[in-house]
Amino acid sequence: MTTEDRLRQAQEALSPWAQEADAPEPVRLDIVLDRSHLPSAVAALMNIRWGYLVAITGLDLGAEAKQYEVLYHFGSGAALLTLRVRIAHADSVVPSITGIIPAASVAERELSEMFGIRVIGLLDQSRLFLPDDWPDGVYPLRKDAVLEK
Amino acid sequence: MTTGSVPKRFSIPIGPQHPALKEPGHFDFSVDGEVVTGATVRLGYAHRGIEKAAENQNWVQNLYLLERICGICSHIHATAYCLGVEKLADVEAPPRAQAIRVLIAELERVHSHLLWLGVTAHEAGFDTLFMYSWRDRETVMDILESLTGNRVNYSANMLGGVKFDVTDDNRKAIERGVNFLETRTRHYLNVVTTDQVFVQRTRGVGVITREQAEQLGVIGPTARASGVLRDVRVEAPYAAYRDIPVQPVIETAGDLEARFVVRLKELFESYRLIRVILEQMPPGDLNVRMPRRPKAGEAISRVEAPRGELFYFIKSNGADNPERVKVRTPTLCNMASVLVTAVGQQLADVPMILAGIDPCFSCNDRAVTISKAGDATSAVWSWQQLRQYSQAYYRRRL
Amino acid sequence: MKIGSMLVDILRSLVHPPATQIYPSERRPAPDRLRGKLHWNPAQCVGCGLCSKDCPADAIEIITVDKQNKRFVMRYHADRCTYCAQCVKSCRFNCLQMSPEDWELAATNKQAFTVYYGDEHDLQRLVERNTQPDAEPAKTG
Amino acid sequence: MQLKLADLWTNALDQVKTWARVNSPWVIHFNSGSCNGCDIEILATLTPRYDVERLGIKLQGSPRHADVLICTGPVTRQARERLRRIYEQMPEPKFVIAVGSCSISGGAFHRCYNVIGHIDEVIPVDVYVPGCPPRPEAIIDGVVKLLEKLRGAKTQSANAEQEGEWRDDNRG
Repeated sequence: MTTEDRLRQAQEALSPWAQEADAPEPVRLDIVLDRSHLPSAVAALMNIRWGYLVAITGLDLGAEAKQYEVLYHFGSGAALLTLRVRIAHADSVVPSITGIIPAASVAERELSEMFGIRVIGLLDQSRLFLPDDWPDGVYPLRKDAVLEK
Repeated sequence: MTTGSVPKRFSIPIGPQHPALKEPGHFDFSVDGEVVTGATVRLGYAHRGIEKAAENQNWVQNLYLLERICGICSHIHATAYCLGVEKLADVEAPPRAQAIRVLIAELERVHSHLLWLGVTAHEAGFDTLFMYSWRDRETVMDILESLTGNRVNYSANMLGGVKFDVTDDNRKAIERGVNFLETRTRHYLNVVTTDQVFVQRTRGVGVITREQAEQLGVIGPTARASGVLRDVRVEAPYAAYRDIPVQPVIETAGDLEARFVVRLKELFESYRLIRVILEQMPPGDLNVRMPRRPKAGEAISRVEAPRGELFYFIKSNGADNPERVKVRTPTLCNMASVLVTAVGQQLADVPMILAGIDPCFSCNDRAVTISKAGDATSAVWSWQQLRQYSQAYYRRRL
Repeated sequence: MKIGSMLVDILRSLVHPPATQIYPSERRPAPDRLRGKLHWNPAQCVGCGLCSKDCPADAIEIITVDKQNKRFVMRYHADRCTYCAQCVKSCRFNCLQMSPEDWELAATNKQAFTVYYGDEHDLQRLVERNTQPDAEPAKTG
Repeated sequence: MQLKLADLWTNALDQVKTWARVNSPWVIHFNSGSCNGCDIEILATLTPRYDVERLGIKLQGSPRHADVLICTGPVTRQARERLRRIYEQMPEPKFVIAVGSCSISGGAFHRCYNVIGHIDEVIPVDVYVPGCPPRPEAIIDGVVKLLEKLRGAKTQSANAEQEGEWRDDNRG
């Protein structure tokens, strides 16, 4: 199966939920979703056995946009699919996908620790790699984080 | 501890300073007798906050910061970053630079796999193999030092190319070294697959089945030992791999022995690649001019580190500093597999299983907790019974 | 299946010369490209400061002694340096070099790591300026 | 006369102690957040090419058995307490070698939020070995410099004095 076929297959599988689709590079496909559709979209991908979860990236879009963006990268061969979910600063909650991909728990815990995004349905919310004496409520990768040495 | 009743389960904490691994990590194994029933790990001792620091310095400085995420696979981190930034800036490094990048990446893979071979043999109590493999590893360290100017953290990359050329002297030294290492690697492959004492520690231990590997998202040599082809060099070639195809090495057993075999066989592939690159080294410049501020945009670059796929997501807003650099290291994907496969295994095998994925905490600086309750029945045994059981057990194992 | 497959190595090592280098008593020359301590040649420097700007560890400070006559002094921190040679590449006037000789830098105190490079006359002027109480502080950049 | 004999005896004992210490320093290694580069170079010094055991140096697993603590890496917030605890567990007299630029000054990591500083802000350091990472030879050079220092000084008291000094420094 060529890379184009794989991407087409993914696009078809995700078409019920895709709000926008974009191909920034020939091997890449970005699909914007609403967060409520995320678990069903991921389940659809897994049902057709499309690749594996490569990483989850969090982005802080800054004080003007007042939004976070969570990127779920899936890889299958050379094809790279990114599911993009935008959430407001004030309502920073995403559903967990650990019910579908258990290995995602690490990445989701990292996301919630670094950005303070609440992941609903994530069982283990304990501290991952920030120190034990790290102050509560400080999320280092937020753009407005005040970090003292 | 209460007297009168024997506690059902012991918890054995190990680390962060521990004699076996040279990196800090805290493990907690709950055991039932000698069988592991649960495993948790707390990392973060080496968490430095590199992703945030990268947002506060310029693109050139970041190259060296990111290179120092991991001292063992430093070059591949720098390569992933360079490829990403070059993509953002719409610049492509000249073919000769791409070839040199791949040459050093393969030399680094040789050094990393030999290092791993020694460390894992040491975990098994096979110090002879540890010492000999590290003696031979010095060959590739010498090559890297004379080629790049440093034994570790080569700083060979710069944005837009590489810093130095491969001279005829280098070429000869590399050829000599690779020939020597090839015969040694053949010998080590023979040792790890035939030495009875060693095979008993590896065959059938820590098995990750193909299904498990796919489900857990295992990558790199660990996945390839379980029959899952995940190799960026093969699937999505980058740099000079586009011109020099890589033959993937796959094993299906999924146990520790298969992981040894995969890594050692990969060494032969690396030697072949090194020879081909030296033969087909394209002429031309070593670097091109890079703008100091890449255009705004997002780039993803994936490369194959010695431990598996390395993933970089870089976002630029056209300023002096990057907007966001996300690094996903291979150990993060593989760590979950250790904690799952350790359950049900002998405690004595756990260090081997852990070392089997070639973990790198500096890379990782994240943590995983997976606990699974064991279902081993508990009973109070007399000393005699315990002795008989253990003797029978080890006879069964042999 | 066999036992002792590395026995041959061990026996062979008995007759081979040792692999060990007896370092402190015998010093093997380092490769030419080795990146040791940084050296600075003030003759060509125009004070653009690109070296200190690109340094990932803030190991280089260019101190302006006399802006008109382009007199500079460089303060180098060997303990911060990551020995990456980016400064050598960034410098367009080839003022910087990493010495393959100076790599045994271990010291028992940290003062030894701060090194001043520059013309003797400029260094003298810098010292004078720093000892005068009302002098403006040395500008870096 | 008796007093003098006792003095002689202590002097001789001191000399024997120094001799033993200089000829066989046992080391322990702790990584407090380093990139691994220095760690593998320290490991390389133990392997056949450099073989520091010929100098009587032995790598120990437990801090209780060690004379010299070799530290690598900047100190991360999470590792600070552990580093201090390992240092406290070592028996007197104890010595510390900081290996790598980032262990001396933070190096490339000086901008990272979780790096709270360098080794000598947490425990006193006797020898600094810069480099990123230093070559195994340079690490051996650092150890040799420490041994020279030991040979020259009456170790126990000198160490105590130095520690006092260090504490004063920190207060100021």
